[in-house]
Amino acid sequence: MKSAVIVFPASNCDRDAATALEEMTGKKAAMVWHQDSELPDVDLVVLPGGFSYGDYLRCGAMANQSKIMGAIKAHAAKGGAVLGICNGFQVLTESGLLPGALMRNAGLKFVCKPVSLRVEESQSSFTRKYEKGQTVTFPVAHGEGNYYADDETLNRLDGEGRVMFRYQDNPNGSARDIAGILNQKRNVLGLMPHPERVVDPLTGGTDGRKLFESLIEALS
Amino acid sequence: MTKITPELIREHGLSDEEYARIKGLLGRDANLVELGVFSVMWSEHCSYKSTRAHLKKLPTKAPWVIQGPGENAGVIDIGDGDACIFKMESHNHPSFIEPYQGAATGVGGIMRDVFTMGARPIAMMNALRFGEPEHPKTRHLVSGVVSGIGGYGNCMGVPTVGGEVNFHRSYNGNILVNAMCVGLARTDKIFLSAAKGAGNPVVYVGSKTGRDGIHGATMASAEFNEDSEEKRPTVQVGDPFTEKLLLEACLELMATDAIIAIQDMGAAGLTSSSAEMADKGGSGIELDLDKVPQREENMTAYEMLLSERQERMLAVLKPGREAEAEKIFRKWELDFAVIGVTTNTNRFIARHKGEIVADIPVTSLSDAAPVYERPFVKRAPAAGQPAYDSKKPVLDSLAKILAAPDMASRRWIWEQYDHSVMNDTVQPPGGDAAVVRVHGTRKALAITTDVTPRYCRPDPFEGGKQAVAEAWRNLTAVGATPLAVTDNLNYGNPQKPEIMWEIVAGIDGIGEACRALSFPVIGGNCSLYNETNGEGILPTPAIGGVGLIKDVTRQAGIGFKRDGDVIILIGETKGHLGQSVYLREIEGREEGGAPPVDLATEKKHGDFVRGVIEQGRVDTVHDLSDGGLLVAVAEMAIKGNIGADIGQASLADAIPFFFGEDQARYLIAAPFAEAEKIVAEARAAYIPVTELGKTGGSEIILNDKDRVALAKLRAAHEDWFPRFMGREEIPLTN
Amino acid sequence: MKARVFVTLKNGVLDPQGKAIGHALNGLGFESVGEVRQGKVIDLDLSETDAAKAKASLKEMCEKLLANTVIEKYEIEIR
Amino acid sequence: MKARVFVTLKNGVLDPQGKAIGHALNGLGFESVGEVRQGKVIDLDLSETDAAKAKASLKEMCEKLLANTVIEKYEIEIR
Ligand SMILES: Nc1ncnc2c1ncn2[C@@H]1O[C@H](COP(=O)(O)OP(=O)(O)O)[C@@H](O)[C@H]1O
Ligand SMILES: [Mg+2]
Repeated sequence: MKSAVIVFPASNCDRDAATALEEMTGKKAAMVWHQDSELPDVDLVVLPGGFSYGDYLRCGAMANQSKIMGAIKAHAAKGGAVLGICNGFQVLTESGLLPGALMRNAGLKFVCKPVSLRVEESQSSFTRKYEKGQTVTFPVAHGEGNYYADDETLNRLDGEGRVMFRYQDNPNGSARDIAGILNQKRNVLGLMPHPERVVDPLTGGTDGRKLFESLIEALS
Repeated sequence: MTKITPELIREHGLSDEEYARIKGLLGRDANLVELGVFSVMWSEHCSYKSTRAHLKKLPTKAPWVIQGPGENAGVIDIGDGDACIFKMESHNHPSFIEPYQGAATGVGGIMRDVFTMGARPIAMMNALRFGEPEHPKTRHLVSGVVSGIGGYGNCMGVPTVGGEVNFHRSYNGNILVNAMCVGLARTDKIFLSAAKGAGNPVVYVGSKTGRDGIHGATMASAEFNEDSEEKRPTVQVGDPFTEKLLLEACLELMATDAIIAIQDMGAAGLTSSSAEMADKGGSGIELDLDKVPQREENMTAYEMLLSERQERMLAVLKPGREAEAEKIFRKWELDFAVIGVTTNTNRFIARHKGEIVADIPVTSLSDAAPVYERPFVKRAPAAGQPAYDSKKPVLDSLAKILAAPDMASRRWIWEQYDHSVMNDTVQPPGGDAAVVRVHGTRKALAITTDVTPRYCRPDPFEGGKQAVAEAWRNLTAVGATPLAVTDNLNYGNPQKPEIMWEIVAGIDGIGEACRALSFPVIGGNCSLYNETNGEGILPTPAIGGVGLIKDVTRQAGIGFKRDGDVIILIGETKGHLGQSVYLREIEGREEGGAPPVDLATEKKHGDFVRGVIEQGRVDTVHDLSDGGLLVAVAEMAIKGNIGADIGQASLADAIPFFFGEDQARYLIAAPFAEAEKIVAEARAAYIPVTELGKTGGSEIILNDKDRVALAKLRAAHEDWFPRFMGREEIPLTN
Repeated sequence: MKARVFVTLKNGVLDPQGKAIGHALNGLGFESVGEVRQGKVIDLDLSETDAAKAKASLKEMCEKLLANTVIEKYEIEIR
Repeated sequence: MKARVFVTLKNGVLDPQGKAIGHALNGLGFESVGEVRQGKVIDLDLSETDAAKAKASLKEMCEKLLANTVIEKYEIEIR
């Protein structure tokens, strides 16, 4: 599996994503600058966590205006896999690649802690190595992860099996405990928790490895 | 031209004698710009005029020290060509006025000190002191400071991995916000601030200069008060986004060999960065202020030289490398301007609109700054064991202590900090020291900040020693070899002899401990005049310590890990209750002397404990400090979610045994066979060692009869902070 | 020309920050305070001199960047 | 009664958000945009019916909670 990590100004989990990808795939991820207009030939594009543009105005709003977004949309339209983690998820909702919006945490505070998640669907290139209904622990680290969508959208997400991860103990007020969702074509995943921070037993556990293993199996 | 009047001199915080000295150095009267330059360079903050003579006594050398005090941060060698660069700094006063921005810019400032030397910051710590919880301002300050630290550090993508927090009425009007940054570089890629050589371009990068943050004292003079409806704030607004770009751009430039010297613009902004670089390089510097990127119109020379706008750096490049550097900064959408040149005249010269507005010999801003040997008087230290009611039930007191403001879990705070970004955090907040892996290696750094201010008031010397010993012990307890210290000396008004004594004795105590423990001081910061209405803060010399773990798989944490481990106490228990948490929380008195620290014993016990961790024989260790033995047992049990069954092993009375704060002690939990060996080895080395009991169950059981559920202790420990902060304190953000 | 743009949460979208402010104000003894909502105000200097053109362009700015119309609504004021 | 409170940074205080927004708008081709400043707008429902009293009380709310007058200024609008 070949992958690319997008670097926006003040992305800060770009290195973490690249390290995890290299560890899992044995191949270096291409680091792609937001001003570039083309993506290298890759199977997976990762929009990493961080504070693109300082999270000023609205998280992900300015990153969504970056030049590279055109190429990412084209990649997604062709069925290429896109993974948005944390700030990356926010960029994906801002861009319309995923429905809904991420609002300020209901508790109004930034929250960084391991959270327990239910894997709701194993039918996807992102989760096929997990068991449906399995519980995993990923850390969250965000101030604006409170997922919002209108009821119709939420019903559709539920009905189409597009809610991939749900919080067991909702840390941010997200509608229906949603932690991560797929697009309709099932090739774009956005989630607030950080799978790339759980690939090493020394630094938080290994529950995220299966997400990358799923992608490797599906995309190689 | 403004006449230099005695009022103006005073408004600039200079004494008449100091101004006379300035006139002597210049050979004439100063102009207003020059007066401003002298006032910031000769301020306590920049010149250390009250402490410099005493700081000289600190040990600063060791074979592993690459750079001691005198640069933006200290540097140590951690093997394999890796260097660790770190420093701690205060942002006390701004944080009291505007807690969010004050704390945020404190974080930003200390990060710049570290990355200006070529390091990528990898961990942040913060040592905080607030007034008593009941004080009407406390919650507001806690809330603002914590969200400010998180707001800046989280955006930078540097994990905030620990710190400390105390509440005490002496901080009601003077909170302390000390932030520490630790970074990594290669030993052959360390950047210093000496602007050696003449004819080299001086470049300004980062944020544009605005009028914000110009020294408060000068605000009174009408000339700088054009828009009278709004008094110029002296508080800065932090811009972590720009700082993150600045970090990446600087590291990118540092990967080339274009830089001769580089320095962040911190306190006293452009003035101090340029003057210090010229001073250290033995050169001169000429600045053309018209070239300085400006955010506001019609800025005066005075304002540009003294603005403390954050997120800016000054670098001296090799001639001809400007375009290459500019390209990098433009890529990161940052301002870049060549604003001057180094010279061989040893003069600091600033031009504005074609005129020379300041012309000062560089050394008169540094070496010639006044140094004061301020008088001090000693207070007699308190001594003797304070009285206490020996009938109070021990476990009730334990629950109360675990829920005391100074002892309760700090989870409410550190869950607001991203402590796992960068994916190298091996021990997040909540242990003795944070452990952060050196990226891509098997090594790890252990980091801690410590001081026990309540010990420092009755006995500043022992208190200073204790702060160092506790930092050393915390690093040891995770299995690290303590390597070096950065300090942050927070005190009251040095012009009061009794406060000056606190400072002198504190530095002496720190020096003695650092020498005995081979734990050199490689940097630090002084914050004096922390007083309100004539009442000083508790002396608070915070110690930031860094240690090295050679093999990150061999380290220890505080949580119990298995049922049936034997709990071993290393060190002697005499039951010192003076200034103890027990006395304050249960008896309601702050009384007695600080616990004495025997440095040889500290070293012996610590080396022994570290040895068994390094050998991979032990993974559960906690040092004993605030609250004493029983509190440590409870913390280990709560963290591991495994109970303990222990007995009172010595002393006639339970209270001093369980709550005394004797130093040089550790708890170890190990499986039976290993524990037996450790006990035997300790005895053979004449180290006091006691088998206290065993881990297991879901209760803490004392002497086979008194028991308390872990769940109850956990609730007491975890609930205090969130309950105290409640929901009312809302960080108002956009 | 100066313009002011208000970006506020749509009715029906929960505003925890506004609620917290209301709660805090009540706690401080301001009992007259009922519902509170918080939004953003963005002040812009425009070199455009034609008010109609400015308004059209501001509308575009709002749609493209300043507001997320999934959750927010906006008002434009030319001053 | 409804009231609107604006809390904005004082002149001269750096507004990183405003700066970034202006930069982004220019980048999107809105070249007419010069300086941009961002602030907060707080809408309050008040049970108070006397406008003068409301105004006085709002002023107190601003001083006590809604604004930090070290770096921010506020405007009150009764509507
Ligand atoms: N208490 C102290 N102990 C040891 N060194 C100190 C102490 N205070 C300041 N220093 C050293 O003096 C130098 C100047 O300090 P400071 O002005 O705080 O640095 P900066 O200008 O980078 O903020 C630094 O190298 C610092 O390490
Ligand atoms: Mg510095």
